[in-house]
Amino acid sequence: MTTARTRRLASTWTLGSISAVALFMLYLPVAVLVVFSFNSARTGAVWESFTLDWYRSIPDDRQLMRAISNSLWIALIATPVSTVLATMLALGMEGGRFRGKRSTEQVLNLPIVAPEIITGVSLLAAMSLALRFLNDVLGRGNADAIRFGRPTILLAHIAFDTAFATLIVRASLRNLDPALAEASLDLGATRWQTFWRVILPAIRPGVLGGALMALTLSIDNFVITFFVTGPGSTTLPIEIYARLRRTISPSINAVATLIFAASIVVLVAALFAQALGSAKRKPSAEAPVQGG
Amino acid sequence: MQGLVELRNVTKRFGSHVVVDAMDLRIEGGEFLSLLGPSGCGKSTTLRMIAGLEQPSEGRLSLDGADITDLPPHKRAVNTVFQSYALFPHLSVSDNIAYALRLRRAGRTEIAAQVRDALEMVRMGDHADYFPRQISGGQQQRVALARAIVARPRVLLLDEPLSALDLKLRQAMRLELKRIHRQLGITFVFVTHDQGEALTMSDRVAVMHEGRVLQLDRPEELYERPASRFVASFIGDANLLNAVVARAEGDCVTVKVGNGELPAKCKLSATTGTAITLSVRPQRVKLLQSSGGAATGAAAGPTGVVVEMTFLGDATSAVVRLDGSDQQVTAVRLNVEGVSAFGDLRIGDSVQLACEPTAVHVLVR
Amino acid sequence: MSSPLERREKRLLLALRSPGVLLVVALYLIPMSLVVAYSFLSPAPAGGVRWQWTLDSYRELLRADERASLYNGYVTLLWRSVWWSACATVVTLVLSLPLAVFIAGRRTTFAKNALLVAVVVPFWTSMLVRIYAVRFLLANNGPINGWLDLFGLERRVFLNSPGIVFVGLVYTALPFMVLPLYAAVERVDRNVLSAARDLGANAVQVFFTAFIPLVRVGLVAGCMLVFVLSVSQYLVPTLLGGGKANMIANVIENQFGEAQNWPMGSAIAVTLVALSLMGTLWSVRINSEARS
Amino acid sequence: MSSHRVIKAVLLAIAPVLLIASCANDDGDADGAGSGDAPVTGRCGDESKLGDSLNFYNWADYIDPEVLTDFEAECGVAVTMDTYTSNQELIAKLQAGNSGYSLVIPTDYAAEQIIQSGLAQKLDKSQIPNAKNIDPNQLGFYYDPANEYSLPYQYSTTGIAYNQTAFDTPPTSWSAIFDKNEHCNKSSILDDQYEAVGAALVYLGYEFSSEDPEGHAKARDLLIEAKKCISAFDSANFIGNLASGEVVIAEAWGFAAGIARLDNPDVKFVVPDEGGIMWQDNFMIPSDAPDAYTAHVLINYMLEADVGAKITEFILGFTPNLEAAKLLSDEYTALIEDGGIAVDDEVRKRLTPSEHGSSELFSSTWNAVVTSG
Repeated sequence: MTTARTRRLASTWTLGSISAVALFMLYLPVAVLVVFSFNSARTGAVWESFTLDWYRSIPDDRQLMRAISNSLWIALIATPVSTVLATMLALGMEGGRFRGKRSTEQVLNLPIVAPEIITGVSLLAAMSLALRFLNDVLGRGNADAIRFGRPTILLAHIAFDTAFATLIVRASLRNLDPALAEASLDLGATRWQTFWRVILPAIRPGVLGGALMALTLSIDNFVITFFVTGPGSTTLPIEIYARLRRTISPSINAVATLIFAASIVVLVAALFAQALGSAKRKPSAEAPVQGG
Repeated sequence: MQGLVELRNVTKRFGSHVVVDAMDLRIEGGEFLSLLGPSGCGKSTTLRMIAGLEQPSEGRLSLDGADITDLPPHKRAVNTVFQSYALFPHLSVSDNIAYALRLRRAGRTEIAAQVRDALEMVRMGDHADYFPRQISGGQQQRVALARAIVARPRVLLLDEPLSALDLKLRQAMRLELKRIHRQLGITFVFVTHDQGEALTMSDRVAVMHEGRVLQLDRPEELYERPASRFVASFIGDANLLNAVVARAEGDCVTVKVGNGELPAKCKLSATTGTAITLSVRPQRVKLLQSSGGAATGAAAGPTGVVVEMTFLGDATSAVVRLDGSDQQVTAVRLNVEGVSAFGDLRIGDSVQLACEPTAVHVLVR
Repeated sequence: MSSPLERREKRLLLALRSPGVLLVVALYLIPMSLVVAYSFLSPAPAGGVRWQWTLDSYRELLRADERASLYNGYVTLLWRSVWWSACATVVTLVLSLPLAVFIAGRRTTFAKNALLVAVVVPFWTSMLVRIYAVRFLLANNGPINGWLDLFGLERRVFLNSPGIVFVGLVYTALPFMVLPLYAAVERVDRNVLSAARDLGANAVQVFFTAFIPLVRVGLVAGCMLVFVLSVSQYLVPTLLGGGKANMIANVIENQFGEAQNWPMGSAIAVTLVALSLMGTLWSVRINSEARS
Repeated sequence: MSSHRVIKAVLLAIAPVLLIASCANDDGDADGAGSGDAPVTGRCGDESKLGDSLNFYNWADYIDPEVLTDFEAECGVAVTMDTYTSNQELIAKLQAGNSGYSLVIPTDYAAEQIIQSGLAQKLDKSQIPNAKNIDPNQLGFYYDPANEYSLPYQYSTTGIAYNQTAFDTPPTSWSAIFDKNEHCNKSSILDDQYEAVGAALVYLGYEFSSEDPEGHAKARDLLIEAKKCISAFDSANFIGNLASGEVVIAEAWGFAAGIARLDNPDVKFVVPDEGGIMWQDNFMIPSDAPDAYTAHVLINYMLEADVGAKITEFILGFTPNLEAAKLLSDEYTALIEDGGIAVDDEVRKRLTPSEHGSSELFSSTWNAVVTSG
């Protein structure tokens, strides 16, 4: 008994230390980045003195601010749209058997297995053909042509966001007892009512997860976006990449820190919302009996 | 006169697999009808077709004379208690029950009153604000029941609602269901694979097998007069023995089993020499301590050897292998004050079988 | 044949699926078909294609290896990308498994959630920023070398080598492995493992005969995700490899960019996608076998 | 033709999606391009023909951001600038069509490709009176002999930038990078097929734009060897790396060495004895520019003496604008001269223009280098 206990303790320690090492590795670079975003030195690894200059310079940086606003604009539209599409798609896919299900699955797998660079390149090729054709058909000249820009980025983002979010929503749908929906229909709810009153509340963590996934994919995407940008539609990752490639600019450390902080805030908020939701479901002792 | 629910020539196929086969079924208003059969016999599918959760491939369904075949589930005055209970996890007990009423936009006070009544009926009045995952399986089952009856459906469908409960609870719930059925006076259609449940609760039982109703009758009739070998084997325990008609005298026959004969009462006009199947309930098999094959009475019962004795608590069962045959017969006798009613019968003893003519039921093979 | 209700149901599901499926068809299937078509065309002088069918690109893809003496042909590079990715997948797995087991083994939900969030946060932060952080950390004049100096150790060159690219692959892939693994480990019934122990299996035997088969679905899913992500990595070799540890995605980019040879780039891309698809189909088959 | 039908089918399938997207397009307000008869007066041209906004595609960090804000304040045109990091990136965008850019800055060989592919439109010189300020020496290059399509924006050289503290005797030969590199993992070569292969060719005694297969084979082998020692092929981070000391010797552009010098005065530049490259970036207007008129006005604005000086002092290249050159500060001159960046007559002899014929040969050589190792 004691040997079993020590053995378990030992294995917990081993697991724990390996986990600690893995987490440490995961965080060290980011942590260092955060620290150095407050360093006044322009170059190198030497700590000079604490400064907020790099953060202060961000609002005055027009290029950067535009990139941030582009990224937010795209993510804030792409996220809800793709979450709705993904939820619909998940319901449509998990709702039952249908002809061509296998091939549909294959098509839906494409965005997940296709290397980003190939997606980007193929979108560039296809969209430029399509735009040319569209401008011909609509008789649009140089001045008012439809061209690459935020709409094309948005389309591309919605496509891959939807594909990934669908994965998560589908997983939560699969874990759902199909009898729940049937019970609702049986009790007199229409399909629409059933969706809003039963299915959506039940798969809410999945939908929320899908939305979070879409949001971060959108904010984060570099490779695909790079190929479908147009004038004035540079997003934050592309701007960061361009700056990484040119001169030293410690303000990138600051921007990166801000992105990191924002991710944490969004994530914690989401978790908090979920925890709040489940706390609400616990009965309070003094709550009166319904209708009593 | 019309049944409340009628199924006419209803067939359900999944792909090429026929689950329900040209079924005709008539459910009377106010009755407690059980669909009984082994898993995969189509009983649940039948229930789901009545609920509208499954559409028949062929045939029509009607409720109260109106055709409901193409009516979606939410437009049918039929509610279901699901096997998994299917309580909405995000709603409290009272909100679960109020669900159907809210959909009908009933008034607040009315909903509150009806929910309270329903909770009282299932004796869950003090659990209104709990959530499904906070209450036990038995309690969930009651809530599911309350939810299904609160809107007073014409028909209540119960899909093996007791199968997830333990034995004690199951037996208690049988009585509860029976009581609620009496109180409400609505039609219950109850699906189960447990013949005990079906027999104890139902007004009528439909025994199903491979998508067909083999026999639809009152429990006593089913038990005493099974129409087929399958029904006999499925309802209660029965010894099914191959036999041949030895003599026929009016509505009485004597059949030859193993190395002996047994009297039987039957309405069949069986002629001498017909191969038949006998059904004898274990409780009605008598074992006589045979002393060297000395027989009494006109028909000397078959002899055999006891091969197994099992203590069952309130009773003891003995399995006898018939001499000159590989057939086995089980006999059950109640114990008296913990003492085996078989006396000092031991494994290996030779015995002779005897039965009352009314205990032996003849099935045509 | 089917009833009106069933037909309505089918139509509803189709309507739910259609927008998402059409989106993926329009933005993935068709563009990729275009890339497949491009791979059989001739290059135009300043990028783009001439509509002249040829197998030249594929011939070149195979031929480059024969000619290669000092440098690698495409097939060699493709193979290297696959090999590195496979190794990165294994290393990521070895690091992730203890972490997943450790998290799943925490008793309180709070501890579990806190650790999960810790793993997920980097997953939700910009990959670009994280790679940038790694680069910052490991630069010749970076913090790590600064610390080495501090302890009187010799400075080392970390960046711009195949080794660091490999580390980068593992680093970016880690969260993608931990999440599906955790989901699988969480579902494992501890009693089964105890039972295996009772039956006389030692720890190693329990691990390979009971534990691994139980988490196989999550394991295969994680491995597939990491492999597909790694084999087409563009950012990691670009930002950490300095052109000295290029992977196949860099060559594809080079063909579309510098070399302005779209058909060649397409041919390599098609080959890469074919490889990824084969990997996915294989893993899907393994998993469906595991389920049945 | 069947291929045609395929495209049509593809387009028809995508069209509705893009149509929806176009509704969200927010830049449809640019005025039509007009090259009217009235010559430009003042720094903002004819205000009635001037658009509200202009899309400008430029190299990253290749203009003083103040110039654009000043232009907006003075002329009311909001300039949206996007950046690229290679000429090929620019060409790909223009090739795709409807890029939306009205002004681009390609390097000479890229300008040639753009002109030959019909992707540029002729400039209306009557709208660019400041063209008179341009040094005649910087006009009439091979890619546009009559300067019909282009006017020079900025020029500079390609040579070697180094950190003088790392060298006892300053490097004067390409060998310091290619085959006698003493600073392994602290050196870089430009990540560009023409710059890298061209420099190797020059070192080996060939022309910068040589198409000699033997020369290319040698250049390829040389680069593959050099790759083992250098820290990276890099045309982006090397400026910061030179400044921080991460790299002590690098193939570099003259102006880039200047920028690095701002942070680190130890960085110097040299055009090697074997020769270096003189290149020039040019104003060009794409043939499908949405607002050619405003682009002309911006070109003219940037050719103003004060604006030109501002640009050059930011980039630290050389201005082709003779009037602007007069306004350059002493700090600029000192930085350029002390840094070895300035081009005098002696250095000029060693410089050749960046001219390219067959890109196929260069890219196959470069591809071999990229895939090696």
